[in-house]
Amino acid sequence: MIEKIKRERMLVAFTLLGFLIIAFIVVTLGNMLATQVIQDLGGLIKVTQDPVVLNSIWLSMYTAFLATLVAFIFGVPLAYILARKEFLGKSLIESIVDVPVVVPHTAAGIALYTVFMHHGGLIGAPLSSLNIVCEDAVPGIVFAMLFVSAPFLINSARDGFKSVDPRLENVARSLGASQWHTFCKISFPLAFRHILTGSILSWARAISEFGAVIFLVSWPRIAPLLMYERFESYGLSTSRPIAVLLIFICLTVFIFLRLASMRWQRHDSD
Amino acid sequence: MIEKIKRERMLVAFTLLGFLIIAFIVVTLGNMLATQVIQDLGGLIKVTQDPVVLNSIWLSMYTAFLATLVAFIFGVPLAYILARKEFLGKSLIESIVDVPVVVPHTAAGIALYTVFMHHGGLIGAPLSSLNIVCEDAVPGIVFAMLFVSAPFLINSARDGFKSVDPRLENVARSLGASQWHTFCKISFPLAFRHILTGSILSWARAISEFGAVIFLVSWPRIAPLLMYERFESYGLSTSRPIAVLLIFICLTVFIFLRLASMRWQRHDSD
Amino acid sequence: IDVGTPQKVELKVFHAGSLAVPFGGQGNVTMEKAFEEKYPNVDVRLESAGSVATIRKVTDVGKTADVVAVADYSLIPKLMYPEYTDWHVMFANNKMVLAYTNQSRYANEINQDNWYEILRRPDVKFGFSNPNTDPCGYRSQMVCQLAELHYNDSKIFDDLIANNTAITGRLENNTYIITVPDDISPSQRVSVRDKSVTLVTGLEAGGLNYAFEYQSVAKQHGLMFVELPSQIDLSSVDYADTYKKVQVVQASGEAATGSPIVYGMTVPKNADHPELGLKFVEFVISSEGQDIMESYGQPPIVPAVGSGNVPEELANAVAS
Amino acid sequence: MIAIKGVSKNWREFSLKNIDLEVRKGEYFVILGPTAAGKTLLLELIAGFYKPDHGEIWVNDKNVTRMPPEKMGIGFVYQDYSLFPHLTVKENIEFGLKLKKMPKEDVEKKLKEVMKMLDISHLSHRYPRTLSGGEQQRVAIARGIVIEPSIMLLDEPLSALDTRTQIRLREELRRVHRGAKLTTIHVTHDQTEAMALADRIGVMMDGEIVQTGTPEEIFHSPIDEGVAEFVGVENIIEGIVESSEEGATTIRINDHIIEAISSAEAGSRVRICLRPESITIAPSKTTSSARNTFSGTITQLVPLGATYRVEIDCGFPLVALITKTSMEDLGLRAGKKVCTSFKASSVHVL
Amino acid sequence: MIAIKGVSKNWREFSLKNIDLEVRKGEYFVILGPTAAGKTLLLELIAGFYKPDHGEIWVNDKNVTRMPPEKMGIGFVYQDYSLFPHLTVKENIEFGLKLKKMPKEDVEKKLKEVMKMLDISHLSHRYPRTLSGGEQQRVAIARGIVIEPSIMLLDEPLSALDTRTQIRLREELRRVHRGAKLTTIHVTHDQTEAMALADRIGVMMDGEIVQTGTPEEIFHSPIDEGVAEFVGVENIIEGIVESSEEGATTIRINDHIIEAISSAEAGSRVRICLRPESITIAPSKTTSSARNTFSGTITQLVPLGATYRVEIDCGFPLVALITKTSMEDLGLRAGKKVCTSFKASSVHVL
Ligand SMILES: Nc1ncnc2c1ncn2[C@@H]1O[C@H](COP(=O)(O)OP(=O)(O)OP(=O)(O)O)[C@@H](O)[C@H]1O
Ligand SMILES: Nc1ncnc2c1ncn2[C@@H]1O[C@H](COP(=O)(O)OP(=O)(O)OP(=O)(O)O)[C@@H](O)[C@H]1O
Ligand SMILES: [Mg+2]
Ligand SMILES: [Mg+2]
Repeated sequence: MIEKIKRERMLVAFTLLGFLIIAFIVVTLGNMLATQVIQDLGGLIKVTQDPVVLNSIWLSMYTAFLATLVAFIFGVPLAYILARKEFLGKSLIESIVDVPVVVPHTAAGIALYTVFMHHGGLIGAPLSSLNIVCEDAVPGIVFAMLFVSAPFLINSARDGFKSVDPRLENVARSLGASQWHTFCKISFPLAFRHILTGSILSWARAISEFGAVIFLVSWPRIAPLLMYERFESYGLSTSRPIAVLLIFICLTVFIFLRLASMRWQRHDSD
Repeated sequence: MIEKIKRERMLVAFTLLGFLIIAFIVVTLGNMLATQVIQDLGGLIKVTQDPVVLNSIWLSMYTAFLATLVAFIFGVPLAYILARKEFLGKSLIESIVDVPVVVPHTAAGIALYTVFMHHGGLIGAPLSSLNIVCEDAVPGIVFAMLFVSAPFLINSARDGFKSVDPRLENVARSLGASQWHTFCKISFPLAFRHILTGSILSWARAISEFGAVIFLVSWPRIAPLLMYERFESYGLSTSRPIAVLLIFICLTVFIFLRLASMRWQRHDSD
Repeated sequence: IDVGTPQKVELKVFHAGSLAVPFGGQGNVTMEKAFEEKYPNVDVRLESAGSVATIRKVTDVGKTADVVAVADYSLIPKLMYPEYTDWHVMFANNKMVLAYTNQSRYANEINQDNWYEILRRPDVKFGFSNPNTDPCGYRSQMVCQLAELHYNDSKIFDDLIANNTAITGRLENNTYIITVPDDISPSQRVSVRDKSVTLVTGLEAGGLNYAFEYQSVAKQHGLMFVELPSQIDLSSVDYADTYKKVQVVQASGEAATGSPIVYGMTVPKNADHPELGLKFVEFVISSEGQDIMESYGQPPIVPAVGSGNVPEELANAVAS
Repeated sequence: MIAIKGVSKNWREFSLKNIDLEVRKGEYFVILGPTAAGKTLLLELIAGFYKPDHGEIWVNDKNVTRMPPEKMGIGFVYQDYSLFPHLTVKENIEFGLKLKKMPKEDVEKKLKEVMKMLDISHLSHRYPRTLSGGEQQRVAIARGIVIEPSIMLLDEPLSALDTRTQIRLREELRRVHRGAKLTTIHVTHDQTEAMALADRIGVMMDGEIVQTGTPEEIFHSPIDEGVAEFVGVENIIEGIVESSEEGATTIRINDHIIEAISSAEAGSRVRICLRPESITIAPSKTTSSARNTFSGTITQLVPLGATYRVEIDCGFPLVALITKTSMEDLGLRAGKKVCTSFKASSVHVL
Repeated sequence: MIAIKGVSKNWREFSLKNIDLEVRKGEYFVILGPTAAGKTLLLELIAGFYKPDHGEIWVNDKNVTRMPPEKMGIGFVYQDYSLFPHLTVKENIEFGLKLKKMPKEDVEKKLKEVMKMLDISHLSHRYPRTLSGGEQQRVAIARGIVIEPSIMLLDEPLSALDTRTQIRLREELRRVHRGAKLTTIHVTHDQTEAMALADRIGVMMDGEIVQTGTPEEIFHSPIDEGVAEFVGVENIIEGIVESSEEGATTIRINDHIIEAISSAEAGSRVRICLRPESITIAPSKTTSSARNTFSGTITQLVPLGATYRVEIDCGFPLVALITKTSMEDLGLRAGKKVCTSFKASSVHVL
C-alpha cells in the first residue's frame, strides 16, 4: 500500500489538491443546509408555506423554463448551423455567442434595460406598442434570462451535433429522407443528450440569474431578488431558509435530469 | 439562387432562427455601446478618469484573476484525475463540481456568508483567527468568485485531458519520464488550449459575479456592485458608462485570449 | 491601488439612498471628500440602501457600521433602541414632491391642483419606492391618503394605489391605516422600486412619467417637480397633527405614522470606531456640513436637534 | 447508367479535378486509389451530398447534378457502415422503406425478404454496436438495397475487416450484385479486392481518374509509372529501344535484350513493367514459349504467407513471385542460381 | 529475456487470462491474434503501464512486475505511432535521451546516428502530423531505440500502411532488429506479417495465448480449429481414422482415403487441416512424391491479385492456391477437370 502511494506520488498529490476544492464546495453548501436543518427546521418549514416565497420560486422556475424554451427554439437551429456549415465569419458568430458569458451580469442588466425599457428602448418600445411590456414584467425576466443562459444551450447543442457523424445524415438522405426528416430522426436524437445537458445548464443559469434581471425587472420578484431583499431587510435567519429551499429545488431538478440524461441510451460516441 | 434556397429550405429557416438570437445579443450590447458613445461620450471619458470606478474595476479584475489562479492550482489536478481515473463515486464528484453552476448565485452568496462570516462561520472563524478576514474583505471576494467559477475551469480542463491520448503518456513513461515529468511535458501542453479556454471562462465568470459576492462582501466594492449602487442612486446615465467600460475591458481580454488560444498551435485532435 | 488601503482607518457609514448625493456623490464637495480632507487617515466608505434596510443591516444582518443615517429619524428609536443605540440627532428635513421630466406625458398640464387627475389617466405610469424598505415609499402612500382629505376627493387613494397594488387602506378610529403586504403586486400602471432614487432612472429613460420623490432628490437629478401643498407634503411641523392621521403598516408589522420628514443619524453601540463615528456626525451637523446639505437641495435643521442620550461630544452642536 | 462529365469540385485543401467516368448498366465498377485520393468524396459527389463546381452528373439519361440526394435513389454503404446507432437493425433497414409510404404489410414483407437474403433475420432487434464488422456490413447493404436503388455505391466496404471475413464478404457482394443486377460502384485501395470484384476499374490518384479499363488492362498495362507502382508492378526497369518492327520490340537493358510487344520507337528511352507473378522460375534453362529467358542468382527470399517473393539478380534486378510449394519443390534459397523467363506479352512498355 | 509467468488481469469488460510466455534474448517474437484479442493490453502490461492482478513478469532475471514503466528500459511503438504532436521529429526522438542526463554532445551524436540509420535526418524539424505513415513509423522506431532499450515492443506497427509500404517497412524492421540485436515482441493480426518476420509466434485469442511455436508449427500444425481457421488453413475436413501405424495414418473422408502423418487412433473422428498453398494442381494424373492424389472438377476461380484461389470438388471440397502464371499455363477455368495432389506431411490432423 505504502509502496503504491510512493509509486503514485503525483496522483496522490493531485487527489489531495482536488479534494480541497471539492471539500470547499461541499462544506459551503453542506454547512448552510445542515445549519438550517439543525438549528431552524421550523423556519424552513414556515418558508415552504409562505405564498410569497413559493410564488417567487415558482416565478423563477417558470420564467427560467420559458427562457430555456426560447433558447431552445432559436438556439438549436443555430447550433446545428454552427456544427455543420463552414462560412465566412463563423468564428465571429461563435465569439458573439460566448459574449454573454464574459459580460458582467450587471453590465448586461444595464444593457438589457437600455434596450428593453418601455419608452425609447430599441426593442422595448416596439414591443410595448404590441402590448408586450418588458420593464417590470414577466417578458423582461425571460429576455434577461435568455441573454445570459442561451450560450450554454447553444454551445452544448453545437458540441452535440458535432459529435454526430455527418455520414449518418448523408446515408439517411440517400435513403430518401428530406433534410428536415433527417434532422428530426437522426441528428437531433443523436445529439439529444448534449442538448439536454445544455438545457439543464441553461435553465440553471437562468434560474440563478440576479444581476442581469434586477435592472429590468424588480417586480414581480424572482426568487434571488426576494432572497436579497429579505437578507437586506431581515438578515440571515429570514433569507437562509429561502436559499435552502431554492438550492434544494434546483438540486432536485438537476439530479433528476442528470440521471435521466445518463440513462438516456448512450448512442453517441463519447 | 432561388432554386438553391428552395433546396436548402431547412438550412435557410435554421439560419433565420439562429440569426434572431445572434441579433438579440448584438442589438442588446451594441445598442448600449452605441447609445453611450453617441449620446454621452463625455460621460464615458469622465468615467475612465474616475479613480473610484477604476479602482473597483481593477479590484474586480484582480480578484477574478486570483480566483482563477486558485481554481487552476486546485482544479487542474482534479480535472486530470477525473479524466484519467475510474473510481467509485466518480460521477458523484463530477456532479458536485457542477453544483455551483446550478445553485442560484444569491443562494450561493448566503451559503458563502454562512460559512465565511467573521463570527461563527465554519471556515470564516478559524481563518479570522489567522488574521484572514473574509467578510467585507478581498479574500471573501476571491472565495465567492472561486465558488462560482471553478466548475468552468475544471470541466474544460477535464475535457482537455480527456482529449489527450493516454498512449502518449504511456510512451513518454516508457521513454523514462516520471509521472510528473510526463504530466508537465506531454499531458499539460496538449491540454493547454482547453485549460486556457477554461481559464478565460472562469475569469469571465468571476469578474461578472454579483449575487454570490455581495452577501459576503459589500466593501470593497467590486465593479458590478459599484455599477448597481450607481444605478440605484443616480440612475442609468451614471451607471451606463461604467457598464460600457467594463464590457469593453472584458471583451478586450476575451478577444485577446481567444485569439491567443486559437493561434496556439492546434496539436490537439479536435 | 485602493484595495481597502489598510493603513487608513475605515469609517463605515450606512445611509439612506436619498443621502447618497450629498454624502458621497460625484460633486466636488461631498461629506465624504470634505471629511477625508479633514481627517486624512480616515477612509470613509458609504453604503447606501433603503432606510429600513440600512438599519436592518446593523440589527438583523449583523454588520457593523460607525454611522447610520436614515430618512426618517423615528426609525432609530423604533428599531434600534435600546440595544443598538440610545440616541439620535435630527439633522435635515425634506418634502415630498411629484417628480417628472419634460418628456413625461401631460408635463405641460400638470400643476399643484390637478396632479392626481393626471396620475389617474390610464396612459400615465407613475412610481414610488417600496414602502416596506424605504420611508419615501410609505410616505408616498401617506401623500395620496392626505390628498383625499385636502382635495376632498375620497377616491384618490383607491384610484392611484389600492386599485393598482395589493396595498389597502381603511379608516379606523379616525386614523387612516394603510396596510402594505410583502407582495405588493403592482399593476402595469405603477412601478415599485427598492429605493426612490432608482425611479429617477425610469423618469430619465422615459419608462416612467411621474414618481414620488423627495424634493432633494428631484433637485439633485435636475428633474422637474410638482410642489405639493404643505398639508400633504410632510414637510412642515405646522401640519404635524394632520400628518398624524395616516399610518402605514408594513409587511413586517411595524407601523409608521405620518410625521414631518426629518433625517436622523446615530452611532451604533457596536461600531468599530465609535469616536470617529461621532466625529462624522459632528461634521455633518457643523456649519460646513450644513452648507453641503444645503447645496444639494436638502435643507438642514439648524441647529440639529438631539434626542435620547446624546453623547457629550455633540452636546454643544445640538439643541434638544 | 452513370455518366460523370467533366466534374470538378474544390474543397479547402483538396479538389477533385475534371472527372470523366462512365459506368454501364449492371456493371460492377471499382474505383481503385490510394488513401486520400478523393475516392470517398467522389462517391459522395455522385450520391448528391456535395454539388460539383463544374460539370454534370447523369444517371439513366437524366441530369441529376443539382438533385437533392433523397431524390436520387442511390444506395450508399460507407466504409464504417454508418449504421444509425440509436436504431435497431430492423429500424435501420426499414428507415428508407417507411419514407416510401407503402402499405405496412409490404414493408414487412420486403424487410423479411432482404433480411433473409443477407442472413441477418436473427439480428433484427439488436443495436448496431453489438454487431461484428461482418454483420454490420450486411445490415448496411440490406439497408441500402431494400429501397431498390438503381445504383449502389460502396465505400471501401471490406477494408475494416480481417482477411478471412473479407474473402467471405467479397463472395457475398458478388452474389448480391448478380442477384439484384445493381449498377455498382465500389471504392477500394486494395488491388486484390479490385481484381477480384471488378468488371472495370478506374484508378484514382490525387483527385483525378488517371486510368480506366478492365482489370487486365489496369494490372498489366498501367498507363504510367505511378499507376504501375500502385497496382503492384514491382519490376520497373529502364531501357533503350533497340528495334521495333510491327509491335515486336527489343529493348536493351545494360547488356541484356528484352523482347516485348510495343509501338515504341527505336532509340527511345522507355521503362518496362513486369509483374512479379508473370515471371517463371526454373532450376535450369528450359525451352518454353517465353521469349525472354535470363539466368541469375537469388539474392533474397521473402515469405509473404502462402507465397514467396524472390529477388533475383540477372544483371538487372528482378522480383518474382512463387508459391511456397513451388519454392520447396525447386529447393530455392538465397545464392542459388536459377533461370527466369517471361513472355514478351507480359512486358508492358511505358 | 522476458518471462511472463501466469499473468492475469481483469478490466471491466475484458480480461487477460493466465498468460505464460517466454521470449528469448535477441528473439523476434510475434504475437498473432484477431482484433480485440487483448494483444495491445498484453504489450502494455509487459511495458508496465498496467500492473497484473496475478502473476509475475521477469526481464533479464529480474522481477519487474511492480516496476514503474520509466524504470523498465523498454521501447514501445504503438499502432498509431503515438508521436508527441506538439514536438518536432527531433524533439520527439530526443525526449527519452534528455531524461538520461547525458552530455549534450552525446545526445546530439546519438540523435544523428539513429536518424541517419532510419533515414529521417531530413525530417528533423517537421511536426508529426505532416509526415506520411511510413515516416511516422520510422520516427516512432527511432524514438524507441535511441534510448537503447533491452526490449522493443511493437504494436501492429504496419497495419495502418498500404501493402507496398508494409512490405518495405517489414524489411526495415528486420534490418533494425538484426542491427541492434534487440529482443522484440511484435503484435499483429496479419498472418503474412507474422510469417515474414517471426522467429517464433504466440497465437492469442480472447485474452489467452493458445499456441506458441515457430511459424512452421503455427501455420502447419495449428493446435485447434480456431487457430487453424485464423492462420488461413482453408481446408478443414472431417474424417475417420482408418488405420494408424507408426505415424502413418490413413483417414477416410466420404469414399476417399487420405494419408497423413499423425498419432491419432484408428476409429477416432478427426479433422484434417490442409493449407491451400500445399496443394499442387496438374492437368492430369502425374507421378510425384505426393502421397495423396485426387481428381476433381474446378467449381470456382477467385482472383486474389497475383494468385488465384481455386475451389475444387474432389468428392470433398478442396481449396488450392496457384499463381496467375501457373493458372494461365494450365489453362484452368471453372468446370475443368484437374488432378490435385498433396504430401502426407502437409496434412495436419487435429
Ligand atoms: N468533407 C470534407 N471537406 C473537405 N475536405 C475533405 C472532406 N473529407 C475529406 N476531405 C479531404 O479530402 C481528401 C480526400 O479525402 P477522401 O476521404 O475522399 O479520400 P479517400 O480516397 O476516400 O481516402 P481513404 O482511403 O483514406 O478513405 C483528404 O485529404 C481529406 O482530408
Ligand atoms: N484501457 C482499457 N481498459 C479496459 N478495456 C480495454 C482497454 N483497452 C482496450 N480494452 C478492451 O479490451 C479488449 C482487448 O483490447 P486490445 O486493444 O488489447 O485488443 P487488440 O488485440 O490489441 O485488438 P486490435 O487488433 O483491435 O488492436 C477490447 O475489447 C477492448 O475494448
Ligand atoms: Mg474514403
Ligand atoms: Mg491493439
